[in-house]
Amino acid sequence: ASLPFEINDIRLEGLQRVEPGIVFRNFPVAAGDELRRNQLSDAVRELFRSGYFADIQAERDGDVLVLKLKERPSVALINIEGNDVIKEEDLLNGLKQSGLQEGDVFRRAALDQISLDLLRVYTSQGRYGANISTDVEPLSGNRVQLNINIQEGQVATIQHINIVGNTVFDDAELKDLFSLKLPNFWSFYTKSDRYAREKLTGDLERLRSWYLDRGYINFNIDSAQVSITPDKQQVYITIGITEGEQYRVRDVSVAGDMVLPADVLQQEVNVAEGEVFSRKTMTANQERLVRLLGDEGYMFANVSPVPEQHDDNTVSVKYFIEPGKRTYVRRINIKGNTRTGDEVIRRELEQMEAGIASSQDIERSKVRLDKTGYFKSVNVETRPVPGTDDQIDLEYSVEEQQSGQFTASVGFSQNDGLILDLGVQQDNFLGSGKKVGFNISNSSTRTEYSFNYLDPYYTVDGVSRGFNVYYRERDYEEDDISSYTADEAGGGVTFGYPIDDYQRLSFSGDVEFIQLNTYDSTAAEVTEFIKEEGDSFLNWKLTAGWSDNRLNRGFFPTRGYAQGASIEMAVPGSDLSYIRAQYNNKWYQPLNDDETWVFSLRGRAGYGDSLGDNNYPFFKHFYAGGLKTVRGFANNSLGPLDSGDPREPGDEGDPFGGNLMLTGSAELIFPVPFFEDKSAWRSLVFLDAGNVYSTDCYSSQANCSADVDLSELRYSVGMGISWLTPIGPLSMSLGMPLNDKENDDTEVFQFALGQTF
Amino acid sequence: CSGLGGDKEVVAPDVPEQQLYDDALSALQADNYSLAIEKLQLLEARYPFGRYSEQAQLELIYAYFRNYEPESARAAADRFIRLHPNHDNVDYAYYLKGLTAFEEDRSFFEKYLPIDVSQRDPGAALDSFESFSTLLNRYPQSEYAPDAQKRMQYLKNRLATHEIHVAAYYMKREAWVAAANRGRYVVENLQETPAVPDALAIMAEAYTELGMHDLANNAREVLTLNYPDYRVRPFKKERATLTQAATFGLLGGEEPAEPARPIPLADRQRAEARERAAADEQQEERSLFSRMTFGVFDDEEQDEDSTR
Amino acid sequence: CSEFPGVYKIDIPQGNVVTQEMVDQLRPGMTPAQVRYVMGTPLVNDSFSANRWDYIYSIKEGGKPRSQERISLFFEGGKLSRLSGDFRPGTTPDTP
Amino acid sequence: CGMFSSEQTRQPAELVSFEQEQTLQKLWSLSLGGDLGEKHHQLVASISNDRIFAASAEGTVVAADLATGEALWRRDIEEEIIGGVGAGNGLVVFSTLSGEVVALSADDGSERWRHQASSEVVSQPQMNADLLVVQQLDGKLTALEQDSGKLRWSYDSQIPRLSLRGTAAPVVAADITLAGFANGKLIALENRRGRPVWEQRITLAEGRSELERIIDIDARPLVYNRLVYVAGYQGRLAAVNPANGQLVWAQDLSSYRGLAGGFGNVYAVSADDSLLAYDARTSASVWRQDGLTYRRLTTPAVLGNSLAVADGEGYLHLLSQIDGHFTGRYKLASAGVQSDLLVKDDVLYALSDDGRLTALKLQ
Repeated sequence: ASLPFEINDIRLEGLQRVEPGIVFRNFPVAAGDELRRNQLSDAVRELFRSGYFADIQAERDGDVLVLKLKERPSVALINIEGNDVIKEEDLLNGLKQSGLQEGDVFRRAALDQISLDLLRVYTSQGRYGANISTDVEPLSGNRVQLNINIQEGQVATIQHINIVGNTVFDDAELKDLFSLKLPNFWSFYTKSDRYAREKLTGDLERLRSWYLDRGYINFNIDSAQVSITPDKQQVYITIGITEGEQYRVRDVSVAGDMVLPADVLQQEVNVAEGEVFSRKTMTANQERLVRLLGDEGYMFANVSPVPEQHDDNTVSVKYFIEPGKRTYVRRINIKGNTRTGDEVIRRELEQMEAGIASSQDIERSKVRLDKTGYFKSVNVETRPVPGTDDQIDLEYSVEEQQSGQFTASVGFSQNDGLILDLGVQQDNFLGSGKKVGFNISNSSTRTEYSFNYLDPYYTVDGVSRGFNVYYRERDYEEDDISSYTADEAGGGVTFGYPIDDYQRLSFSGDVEFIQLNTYDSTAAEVTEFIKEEGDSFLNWKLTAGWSDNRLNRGFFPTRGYAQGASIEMAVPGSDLSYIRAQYNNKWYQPLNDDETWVFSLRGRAGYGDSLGDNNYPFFKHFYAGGLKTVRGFANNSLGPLDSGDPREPGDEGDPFGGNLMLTGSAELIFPVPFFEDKSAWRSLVFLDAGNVYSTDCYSSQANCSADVDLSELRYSVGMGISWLTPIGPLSMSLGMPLNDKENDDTEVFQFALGQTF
Repeated sequence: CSGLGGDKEVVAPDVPEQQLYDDALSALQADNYSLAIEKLQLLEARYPFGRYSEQAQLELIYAYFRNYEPESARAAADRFIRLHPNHDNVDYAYYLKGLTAFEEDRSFFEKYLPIDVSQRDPGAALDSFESFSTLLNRYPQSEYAPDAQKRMQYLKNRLATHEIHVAAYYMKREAWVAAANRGRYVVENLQETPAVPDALAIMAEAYTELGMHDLANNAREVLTLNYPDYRVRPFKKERATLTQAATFGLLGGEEPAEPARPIPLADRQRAEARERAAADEQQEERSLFSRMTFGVFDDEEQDEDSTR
Repeated sequence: CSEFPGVYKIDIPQGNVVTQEMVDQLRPGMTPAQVRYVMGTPLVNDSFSANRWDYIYSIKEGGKPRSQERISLFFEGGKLSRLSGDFRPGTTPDTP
Repeated sequence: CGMFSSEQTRQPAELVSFEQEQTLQKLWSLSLGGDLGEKHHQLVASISNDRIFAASAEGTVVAADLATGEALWRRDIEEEIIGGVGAGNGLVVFSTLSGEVVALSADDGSERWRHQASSEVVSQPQMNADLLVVQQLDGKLTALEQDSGKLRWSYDSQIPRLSLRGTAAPVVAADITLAGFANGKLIALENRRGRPVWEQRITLAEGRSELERIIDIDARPLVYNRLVYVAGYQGRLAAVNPANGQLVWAQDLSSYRGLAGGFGNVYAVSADDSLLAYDARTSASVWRQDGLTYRRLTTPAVLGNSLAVADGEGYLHLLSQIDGHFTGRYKLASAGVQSDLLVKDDVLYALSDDGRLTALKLQ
């Protein structure tokens, strides 16, 4: 087209499915424009970039600009055959990501790219024999159908791993380090006999670390040759190494800009004279130094250990320290808390805004958030503040979970009228960080109105204050204990505060009013107690508690221990004066690096005794048996029995509890199979032991001996599982009693809502 | 498996484009959003460049939004913006993106449980704010600009209140510099929000605690100058009621309006009149539960001990 | 209510650590970038007084009263002009 | 369906019946006291002044009289043997799993010396008058003094990490050594200090995936009519002038077996086990025999005026060198034969996988 010429119309030719409006919108020249040289080529290039057309020609017909357009075909159908290892929708997803899905413009480059990616996926799975053929079948209406034919081929297995040049350690010992193994019984599951390059690189790295951690500082892998048989079914791995000499450490020193006193840094890296050099210790020392500097605000500190070899097979290690600038936290953002309030999280953080950044405080804040039990997961990220070299922002992202439990049931019966049983116990009530619980039930068997409230942060330092009040009519027969009922009312105030990062003290004052009532079937012991002490009591109680919690998480801890003790005393002036002390301890020891296998020990002990001339009140007895104490035995069923219903001499009696309790259990926690989201599950096998004793028996009690006979301890073994359901934790256990006696009340399957192992 | 000749995927009989589009519109009218989504997706697959393809993509965003599928709505909007950057209705895509984040922020809880959203994760609010501000500075005269403007003000207030909550905590914690900086963030970035006077008061008190009286006087001057009737109450420990005053003023204020439907397709000559679907602006009434129980169940107890 | 005995209080460090030898390196006429290199980025910079940088270090250790050290730097015409606060201006001669 | 179809193409060809023109007669047979192992190692027998030597994977080495097949001495070195044996100049040399090259005296089998190599040696050690050269899996060529086993030189050719199992064996002439490597190159090194004299690229790697780029030369070059012939996997069969490394001719052929020369032809086995004959001078294709595809054929050997090759099911096949038609077949053993066939004075020596050495003669 000779230029410049004035266009008074534009004609489009070759349009099949693309709508003219789209063409004009992407063609910056309109009728009536004065057209100049480069303007036309730019316009055509702009239209081409819209991607709808394979070819565009501009011609002039008088004063009309003619655009000859050849539309690009669009993909109508994608047909994939021969894939069984990789599922269809994964393939379609892969296609979609690289712009090839039904309705898109067809691009040959994308198709070639896909078959190359697919081949790479297959070779990474060890299927070296795979090959992929693609063809494009034109359809009506300028559309195409893509046929992708896949031959996945056999998986090549490793037939031969050989290490040449090892003298100090034999082949078997070294090959043990490898993730790649010759075909063995477990290969169908572990697939460790399939070659993958990343696995080999990892194995070589482990081999190098094995030698470097044992003093062979000059160890070198000369060659790692992978060879495959012509039929591509078998893989051979040959590794040539030179071990070199074993080196010992001559001396260790710290150098560079030491912002901390030299001796503080030095004792972090001290090593016994003449000890074999080990890269693992060197890296561990380096990390400790970096953490030490991080705690002092040098978040971007850099420590580089330099081993210097001497010809007498010794090496001196020098740690060069570059502290970088002291770093400050500008802002702390909290993400993911759709229910929990910002302050409820921020108050747990030991790292302050506008303060020196300390990696210790940042990490410990994460642990404290974990310990609240409000969150399924907590992680923290540090982001440098743009434009500064010494400021960072912190971002704590939490994933909330339902902690506590919620049970509700409403019923109606002629004689009782509306029966309501509503129980709410929330640790993080409406995200306010306050522990609120109330219980309203007015059925014939159970009447209870109770409310408890605790604000863990009454003061900003974590002094907690709470109160509870209750009225309860309890029929002990319901809990399989001796038959009597007690109407109890009372309330109290409790305070608690931290005395260091892990330990807390707590004090509470309560008043309780108890009214016992008996039936003809009430056992002799109860009537005897009432004869001596009367049937209603008003007690003033003081309780002092101590807890020391060093677990790494509130829910499903995997490391650390937690212990606690409490002493409850009815002060003089109460109708009954007694003392009731308890101690419990939990200890977790991870067995592997990612802490999915954990061994844990738990123990509880309780002792009660009377302080005055009155007998120790039987309704303050300890009970054992059930999900919380000794699994496999019915709830509260262990220990001495009462003499049963006086009207039937043969009756064997109901559990009566005792004033001394000893229970404990050893558990092995293992990763729950089959589930993707393992964080919501905990499965374990356990060995429980425990029993309850009475140090002063009632004369009428048959099987109660005053001495504490440890052989009476009951044992059970079994499996338990806990699940964090959306409405709160649920626990189940299958327990097999080992040494149950004839009148023990065993219960193999037990479950409870609102409580985890 | 496919070796046995394979059954060709049965291609649906080609429903004409026009009918597909009309079915989709009628489904939208009848608020049957999932059916509308199905129709619109089919339309886009079968007629990727047909007359209605761009309009269908717009309607699809709206349908996802009303069908409470924020992720798909945002993805559809992004796809539209990527495919048709200079389309004259692209402002609607930004508007919808802003709306989905906006709705996500006022999560389920705020409507039914007395939880003060401004103390929760501001992430969604920030996204919404960003989408609306892109809309405003790229398409100032868009139909949706006024509504976006109003919502941005609401979001700004919410973000400012969030800053004040954090500042109040740091005052309680006696981390004076942290509190002052939070206050300064509001003064510098979130002007014209009811939280500015509180921010200035916090800055003044914090600097006084630090003994930096000249900085404290600066802040106090600006406070009395611009907000003469603001009663200065100490933020330190004994302070109890600040947070409620700050939140209630905001919450009771202007409620966000119903989101508008996409306007129908402008034809080639833009001058043709576009009738706009009357956005039904009925006021979204406050949830019964939150209004009735507001006093009792609100988690900020009135009594002296709690300083939320 | 009154304080419980022995309540564990975490330390509250606030602001930039300032030492005398940092202040000694300051010279009148320095550009803001040079000051920032020596003293670090000031955590307190007030929105109403742009040409004044305050470096304050306050530390409240658990249970002990809060202590702080402060120095304010003033700029005129984009150059450091004077400083005031708890540190003596640099006395040591210009080190090359 | 997917799996089935790929298997189908690899089925070994059925044996076709034909009219036998030649028959083989077994002279003697001898067991080595151990099989050759399932691993894909290339154990071969070797003849040196009227004695034949062979070794089993389990470590037994046997020397036998060439004429009678009677064992002269046996040694069990209690180590797995993965390469060799190469015999000559009074030595019998092989290599062990731990990468050691071991030389025994040809007379009584007593150990002469050992040399620790840096990687596995899986092909046959080669010798000239004074030098012993072994080719290692990591791409190194190592020359040792025959009398002491001391290292004279070592040449490292950079080979890719992924290669075909097994290596070629070098040709050690008086003053130069020719070796084909896994990088598809044929290199000539002078024997005194192991420095390269010339280098000829036989195959160029193309293809995108690591597998398509395998171009190993995995067999001993053939010296025939004053030219050197060498074949590469997924590559070419080439004729090279040994004096200057000039490429005389090259034909596309994928082969990892050795070559044989006779009647002016060069005989090769392709990767899918079809037999091809090329004119040694002009590379014109003389004949092609596809009757034995996928039967895992060994390197062919010229026997009188026919061509002998053994397969993975223990059959010995005789073909006419003129047109490649089958002239004879002999069931040697129930186990397969992977080791190269040896011919001396019109007697064929075959080492079958079950560790049995058999001598046969054309009738």
